[in-house]
Amino acid sequence: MTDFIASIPALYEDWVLHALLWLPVAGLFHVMAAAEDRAKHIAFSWSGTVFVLSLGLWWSFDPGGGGFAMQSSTPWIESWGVSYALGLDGISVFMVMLTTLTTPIAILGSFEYIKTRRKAFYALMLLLQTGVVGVFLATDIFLFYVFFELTLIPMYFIVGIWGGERRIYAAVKFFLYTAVGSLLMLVAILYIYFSSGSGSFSYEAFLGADLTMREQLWLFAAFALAFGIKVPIFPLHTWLPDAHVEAPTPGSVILASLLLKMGTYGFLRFLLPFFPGAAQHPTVVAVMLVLGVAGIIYAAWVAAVQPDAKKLVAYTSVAHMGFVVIGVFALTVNGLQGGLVVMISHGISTGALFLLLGMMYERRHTRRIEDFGGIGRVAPFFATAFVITALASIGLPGTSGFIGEFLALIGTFETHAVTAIIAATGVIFAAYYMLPMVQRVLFNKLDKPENRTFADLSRRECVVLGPLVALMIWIGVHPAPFLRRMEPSVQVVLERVEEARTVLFDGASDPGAGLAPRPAGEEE
Amino acid sequence: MGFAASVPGPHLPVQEVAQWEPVLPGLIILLPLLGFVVNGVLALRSAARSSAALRSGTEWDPFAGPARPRTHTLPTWVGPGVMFVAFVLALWNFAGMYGAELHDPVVVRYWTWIVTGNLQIDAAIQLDQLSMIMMLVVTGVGFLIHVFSVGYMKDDTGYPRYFAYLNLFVFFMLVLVMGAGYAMMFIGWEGVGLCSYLLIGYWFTDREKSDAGKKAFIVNRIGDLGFLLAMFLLFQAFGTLDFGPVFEGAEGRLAAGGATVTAITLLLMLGAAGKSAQVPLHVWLPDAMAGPTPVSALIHAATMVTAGVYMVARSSVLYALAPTSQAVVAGVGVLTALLAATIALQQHDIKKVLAYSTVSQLGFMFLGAGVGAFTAAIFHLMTHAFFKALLFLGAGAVIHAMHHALHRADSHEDAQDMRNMGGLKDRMRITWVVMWVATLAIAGIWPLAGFFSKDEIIWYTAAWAGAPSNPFGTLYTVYWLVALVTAMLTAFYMTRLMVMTFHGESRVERNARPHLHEAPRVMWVPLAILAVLSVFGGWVNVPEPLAESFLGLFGALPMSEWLHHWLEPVTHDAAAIQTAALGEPAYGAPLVGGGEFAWALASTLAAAVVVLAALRALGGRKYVAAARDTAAPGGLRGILANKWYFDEVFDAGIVRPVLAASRWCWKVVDAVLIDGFVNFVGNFTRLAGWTVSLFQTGQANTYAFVLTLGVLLVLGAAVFL
Amino acid sequence: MLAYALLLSAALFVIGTLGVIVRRNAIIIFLSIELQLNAVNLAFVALSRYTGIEGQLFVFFVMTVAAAEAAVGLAIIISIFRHYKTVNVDRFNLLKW
Amino acid sequence: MTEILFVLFAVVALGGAFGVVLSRTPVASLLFMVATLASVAGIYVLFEAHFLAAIQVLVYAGAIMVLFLFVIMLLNLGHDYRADLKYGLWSLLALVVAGLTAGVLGQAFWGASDTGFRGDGAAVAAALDAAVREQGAAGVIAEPLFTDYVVAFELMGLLLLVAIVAAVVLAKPKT
Amino acid sequence: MLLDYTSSFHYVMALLPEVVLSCWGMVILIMGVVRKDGGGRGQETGWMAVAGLALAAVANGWLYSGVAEDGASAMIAVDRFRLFANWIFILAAALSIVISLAYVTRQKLQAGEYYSLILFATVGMMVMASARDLMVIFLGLELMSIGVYALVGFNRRDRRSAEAGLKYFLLGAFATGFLLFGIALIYGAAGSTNIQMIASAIGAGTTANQLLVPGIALLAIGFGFKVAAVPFHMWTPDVYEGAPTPVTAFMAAAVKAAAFVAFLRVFVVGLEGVYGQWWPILYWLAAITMVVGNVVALAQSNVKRMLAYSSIAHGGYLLVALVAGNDTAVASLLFYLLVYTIMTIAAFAVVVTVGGQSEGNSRIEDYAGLGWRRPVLGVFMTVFLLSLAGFPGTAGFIAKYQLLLGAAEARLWWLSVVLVLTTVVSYWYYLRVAWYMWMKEGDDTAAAIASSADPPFATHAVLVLSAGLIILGGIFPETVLDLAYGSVEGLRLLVAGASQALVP
Repeated sequence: MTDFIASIPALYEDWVLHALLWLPVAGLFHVMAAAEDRAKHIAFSWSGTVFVLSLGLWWSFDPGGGGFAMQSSTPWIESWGVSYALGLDGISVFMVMLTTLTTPIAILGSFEYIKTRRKAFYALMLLLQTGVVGVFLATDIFLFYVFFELTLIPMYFIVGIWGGERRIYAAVKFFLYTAVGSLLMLVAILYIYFSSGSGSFSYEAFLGADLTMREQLWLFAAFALAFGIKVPIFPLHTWLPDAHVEAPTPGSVILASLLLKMGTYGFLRFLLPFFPGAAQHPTVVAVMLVLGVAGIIYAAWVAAVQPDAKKLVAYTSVAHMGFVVIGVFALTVNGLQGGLVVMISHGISTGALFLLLGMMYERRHTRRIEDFGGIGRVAPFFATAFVITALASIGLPGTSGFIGEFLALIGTFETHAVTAIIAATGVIFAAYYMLPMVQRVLFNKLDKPENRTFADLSRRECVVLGPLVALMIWIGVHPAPFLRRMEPSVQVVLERVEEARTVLFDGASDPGAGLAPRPAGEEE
Repeated sequence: MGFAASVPGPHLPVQEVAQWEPVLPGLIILLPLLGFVVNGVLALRSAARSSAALRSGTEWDPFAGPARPRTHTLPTWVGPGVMFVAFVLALWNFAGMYGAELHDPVVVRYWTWIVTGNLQIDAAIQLDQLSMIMMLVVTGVGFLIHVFSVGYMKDDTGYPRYFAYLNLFVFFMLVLVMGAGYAMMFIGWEGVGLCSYLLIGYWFTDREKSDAGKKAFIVNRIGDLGFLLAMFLLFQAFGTLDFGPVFEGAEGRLAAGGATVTAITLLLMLGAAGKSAQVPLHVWLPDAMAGPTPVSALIHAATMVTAGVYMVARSSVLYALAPTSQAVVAGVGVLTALLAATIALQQHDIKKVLAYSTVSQLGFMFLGAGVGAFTAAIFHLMTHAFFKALLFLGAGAVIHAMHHALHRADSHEDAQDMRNMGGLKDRMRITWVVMWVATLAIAGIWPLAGFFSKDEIIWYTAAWAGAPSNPFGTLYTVYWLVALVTAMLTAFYMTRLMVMTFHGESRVERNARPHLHEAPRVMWVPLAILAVLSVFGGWVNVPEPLAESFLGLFGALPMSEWLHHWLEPVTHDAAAIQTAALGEPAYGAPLVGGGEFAWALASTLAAAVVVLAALRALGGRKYVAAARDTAAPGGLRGILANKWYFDEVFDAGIVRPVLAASRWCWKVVDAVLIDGFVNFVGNFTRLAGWTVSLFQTGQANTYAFVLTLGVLLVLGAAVFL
Repeated sequence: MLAYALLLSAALFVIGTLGVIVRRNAIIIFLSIELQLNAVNLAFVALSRYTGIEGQLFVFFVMTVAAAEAAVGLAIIISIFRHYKTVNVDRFNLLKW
Repeated sequence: MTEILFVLFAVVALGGAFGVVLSRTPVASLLFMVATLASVAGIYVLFEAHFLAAIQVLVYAGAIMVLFLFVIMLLNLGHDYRADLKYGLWSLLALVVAGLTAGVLGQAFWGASDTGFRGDGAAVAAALDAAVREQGAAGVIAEPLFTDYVVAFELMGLLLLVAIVAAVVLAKPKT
Repeated sequence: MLLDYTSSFHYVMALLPEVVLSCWGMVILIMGVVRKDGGGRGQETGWMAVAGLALAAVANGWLYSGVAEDGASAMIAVDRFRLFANWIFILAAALSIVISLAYVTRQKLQAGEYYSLILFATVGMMVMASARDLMVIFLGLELMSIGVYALVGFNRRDRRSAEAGLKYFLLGAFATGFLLFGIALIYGAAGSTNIQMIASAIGAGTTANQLLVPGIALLAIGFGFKVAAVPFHMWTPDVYEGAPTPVTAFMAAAVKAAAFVAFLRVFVVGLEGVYGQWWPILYWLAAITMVVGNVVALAQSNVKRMLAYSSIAHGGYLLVALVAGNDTAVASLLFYLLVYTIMTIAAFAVVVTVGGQSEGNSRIEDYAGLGWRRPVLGVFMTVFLLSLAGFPGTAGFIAKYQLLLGAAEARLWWLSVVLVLTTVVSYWYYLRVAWYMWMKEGDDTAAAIASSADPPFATHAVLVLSAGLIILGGIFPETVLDLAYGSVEGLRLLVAGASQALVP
């Protein structure tokens, strides 16, 4: 008996990743088989179960040397060298947990919002969860790509079926925009596949590809486009406001909290390690930093003049992700860790904001800021949650937003001071876009009779928002456990970049020779 | 691999220097937080009741029933209660520290806050002489203001919410002053900004009030940007943000007068200017008067706005290394002092006058900190906390009375406009007396607190102006002269305030006059205590020559140079650096020529003359009540009444352009350029498809022709290429 | 000789092509196609002198195929004539774009 | 002599071909086609392909063209004088494209001369002639048809079956 | 069993599937005549035809499982490439017949002729796949084409069908002329029409290049017409739109597959030696085809016509495999054709069902709200469209991925980029059907159409089977993929042997 208990941790580590990935699919079938009314409860139970399961990762995940933990690999399509390979490291562990947390919350948050075709909706939500978890867990590039694309379909239908007025336009725009990038990335993936000569799509094999600087730059462009659209980086962002505005609340939540993260996750997981040379090429770095900063400032400005609350928040996403971009391309440990924390924090706070906006919409059937005012008087709990979330979003110290932005900026400052200085003005502009909205929604006179009946948070809504608010503050007050878990993996990425620097830039006699294969590739 | 425990748990509190054992220092911070939580829960409960009533179409009046609901009685005890305990604890620790004759700061670490590859920031507090003074001021004055608030806010439905915010403010303020590094300080820094935002916009349904809160927050954030950037530079230079290593290593790592340290200090200065309302970032503070008056007293007079001064004093070592920055700080300070004083001359809102007075006094503090008289700056900070809190609370009492009276008379006159007041001294005796005490104190009349502190700053300015190797000697002399003028102006506008409010004929609405009455005891007792402090608070830092002179009744009065000695461990490094760089200050003041005594005598006489002259000049003047006063002042008076047009300039020069740029970005760049391009690509492709499909005429001849064309192309290419 | 035969074949072929493009009568278009097949046959025959008997064999096949096509093609033309009462291909444009 | 005859037949064939394309009535086109077929048959003879020449005249010019004529008559198009030739820009374009195609092909074929083309052309021709003398004109073709090309031959049978079925199905009147 | 063609029996063995199917076709023909169709009878004839196809598939399997050949110069190839392709044709024919069952009955078509023509056309395709001689390819092509001409114009009551038949016939015959001219020139240049002989002649350098080069071009044109490569595609939309929908499905899947298989054998095997001559032609044809096919499909508001353009686009993708020409690409061509057959016929099955009695309901608006009114049709159609678009999780993705793999192996980067970008374009029009089905409510007409769009059992079976195969193939493609890879072996081996044998 004691033996059994002692073996539980190992057992858990053996199957947990697979369970996280496939349980939602099981839930999908359950939902499809169930009655229309019960769909939401079933979907919530399944995703909740997944969340509970994923909690164990907090203790069982060992950051170790920064490599993958709980790795498993089964051949899938052997003739191509594709395998079903999963793994978890300090970069992905929080993304996975964010996914498992956000999905049940989004589902719970949609109980009242989604009134029609519920079975289909919840089935798609669960499918989406599998897709996103898959993206974060896959350590095989083919598998990653499959999941990366797979997330598009449920999202397309969620936006297109349950969305607002211009839902089809938004859904198609979202779909095509992101597809352009990812398909070009597919070509780049194949290029690396043949360059590596290993006949394998595994992550390690791709790391071993020997690429010249010129090749790296091209491939980098392809990957960066794919992820940059997803993020979205400044001039590639216009799909986002449309998608967000039209999407139903849970769709927006998932979109903001998770789908955008797939882009920046791609930066960390693939872009830097695969093309360490290109990633530190001065021109590339300059471009990425400029775009990141442009995103921060530009999106903040545009957000500030939006009449539609949801669109406003959508633009803030662009601004937040700008911090991630500069943090990542600062190529410092602080920048990378900061970027990761911004990703987590943005997932929580923007997710919460979208939930709050959804609640507003459910009550008033409008998202125009000017239709509100004085809500603080009639819905104090709502207002409190709103204010805390908004503050987390603008990065007030003591909330999660600050930790991320602070680290990203300080990391950027280490290598690119001017960029960091300009980016830091985003701190001002964050207040410039967020506070007026808070004021015009919550404060001012309660002068519209429709708003007098604005109901406060129900018990369900408190359950939805509670964990998110708690997390915002927890990460703001005690982020060290998070930072400690992610650091080794971030260091691994940086080491790879450093290594490439010595090969490609510092006194390499033959730059055309490209990168030497990683020692990791030799170990077997 | 098991359930790895390789991630270490939080640190247990670790004490680095064991020469003195602080008593529950964390509790001082935690108590207000506890108060916030309790009051916050109460606030939510009461808000839930009132909102439920509102939704059903009625209003909930918590004071309607025979007994007040618990949500409105508990905060009375919880709010001031936690402050009192915190104050006692602070005093206890003060006593301990006093006895221990501490030299090095005591740092208590609680847990690791941020840790990355090369950066570690602990949640730690630092106890030293400076933070001790600040803690005492914050908890002490804070406690008094809490007590005052019990009376002032008694009839406000948001009573528990008010105390929640106030407690939260004190919590963050304590974090600010007790934090053991710039990062911790920044938490408090932004936190107090948040509370200021919430409290200014406390009556949030009023558009103007919540606008004012927003403005305060955003302007503060501009300053915070400077702070943030300064931290980045500090991190780059030192690899840490903790005070200890930074100050110890400063001299070794930073070239004196070098670009780095100058940049750091200027950026810190920017932060301080935002928080302490220095020109040109002062614009938020007058607007901040939208908050309840005790809030103005606590946040916008006594504590938060002085955080900038605290920060400069805290960073004294860095400033000492950067003479240019010092000159800038002093210059900004003196300019602020002058501008604010001039504006105060033409304001009619009692709180606005006090607000500009605060800005002006903060300018003095900056001047002090700028010229290296850090102790003097802190000293003025402390005394200012006493008399300005007193002034605000006094004004609060007046407004309270006016408000009630006007309310009873169903008048819609402005309860804060001095043109509607006059002659209040008969009905509000206590308030009148304590206000005069404070006015004389701020005017710099011996032997009140303000005299010693302000005097010291002006004197030091002159002294450092004469330091042999001061590159900015002339500039300092100019500063000194401006400071003198400003001091006179201070005396004048404060007298004006007193005259307009309390003296002369009553201009209060006739029906309201009978309802005017003195504030309740819970309000005037704190006033009295503050009045005592305003009188004697200055005696803790009197230079020996003065104390031994006539001004100290030849040593008979209990005056000492205690504060100077007390802060010695904090400031002596900076003083040493500065002296080494600039030479000994000239201990004979310019113009007056003599030492401290002569100067002090001259200044207090001058101030007294101004006060008396103002009394004479203004006392006889007929004022017109606001409702009937339509004359817009012209000329210089107009400029002053319009506050030097700062708001207008900012509006036209920054706010509008940014807004216009934002709109342009949205409507042009986003909608037309980027989205236009994207849609163009899509539409173009579809149009191309449609165009090509037109070739599909349905006629076999066409098809055959196209086919043949293809044949020609393929054949031609194959044969010729 | 071969070159001339091939040139003739090419010329006939292109004339057939021309006929397909410029005629509206489906039967004549088909006739032009037959002309093309004939041109090909000519090429086969000419080439067979240089490569072997298979060339002639192919002509045999092609003729058969042409006959089969003629049967089916004319049947189709009859069939469509029943609908449109014309064999003018310009009229057959129900399906377009 | 051969050359002269070739030129003669070629001219007639080309003329006939143009006649097919340019004639105003279907029947005339058909007759021009017969002329072309006949001249091509003549050229077959010049290339010693007597059997094919015979079939060309019998099957092609005879049977198939008669089938065409039947259809023309059946559909009563014999006197359809409406010009079904597309004039104007269209014909110009067609001419240009067709001319260029002819040019490209001509350019390619110009160099296809007797010598230097797949070794010794004369030897193959001589062997062919010998075979014809030995097996007869039909035999030369029949022999490979039933040996090496038996598969193709069988396929042809199937093809004809399909053609019959198809023709029957399509030409059946609407019920 | 080893086929050395010493006995004519060997020919029968080598052509067993074709022989079986031809005989079966005649039986069906007689059945049709004897039984007189009408009522439910036509369905039985149809099922009989399916049974014949099954028999042919078994025969094909027998050949696949272990029959070897020893006849380098034989006209018939007994290699796995051909046999794999045969399965594709058989599958396409069977699926087409099954979705025709209701249609034929409803439209009162002559079942015997209809099904036997499908079978004979299938035989033609199989011949094309097996032929190692241009002449046999030509005959197979004609056998197939004549059958399909008739099938296209089969519905004599429908003038659109007749018009489509005429256009297809005229242009088809026209294009055949070019193909034939090409064959003649190749024959002249290489001295033989046998693919191996041609290959060895090219290898030995004894070809007459002034004939070879235009010959190759003309061959490419002839095949280009059959695979509907731009600019030889003009007939496709009209014919696909006008033909009876099951026939369209059959054409889109099987005719295209047969043409590609022959195309590949001629070019990749026979003309391998002059790869440099033809790859630029096909390269540009592929690029233009992908672009035009996809872009013009955007402008279509008729689902059937849209699918026609989509099939042009898919032809473009497949041409990429031809240009790549390596073993991966060849295998990908086979796999893609198989997958494409399933998904396109299945999609057309939905079109047939929605089309209704008049076959007129194929406007995109007719699909509005179909998903919610007929969830089964909607879900399946979505799966098919996603697969056609090449989305992960479907077999279409695996197929496209393999295609790209082949292209990448040949380092055809720009062509790959064109492929993926046009794929993005294709998302729009595929998704448009999905958005009409799921995201629009649809008016009363659409509701009426949906209520009458009740797929009969046979169609249902096809839908379920196809969707299952597509998803299964998207997740566990290994088995079929390996089969496709295995089928490439032997395609070129004999050529090498032949060239040795022929060079003196």
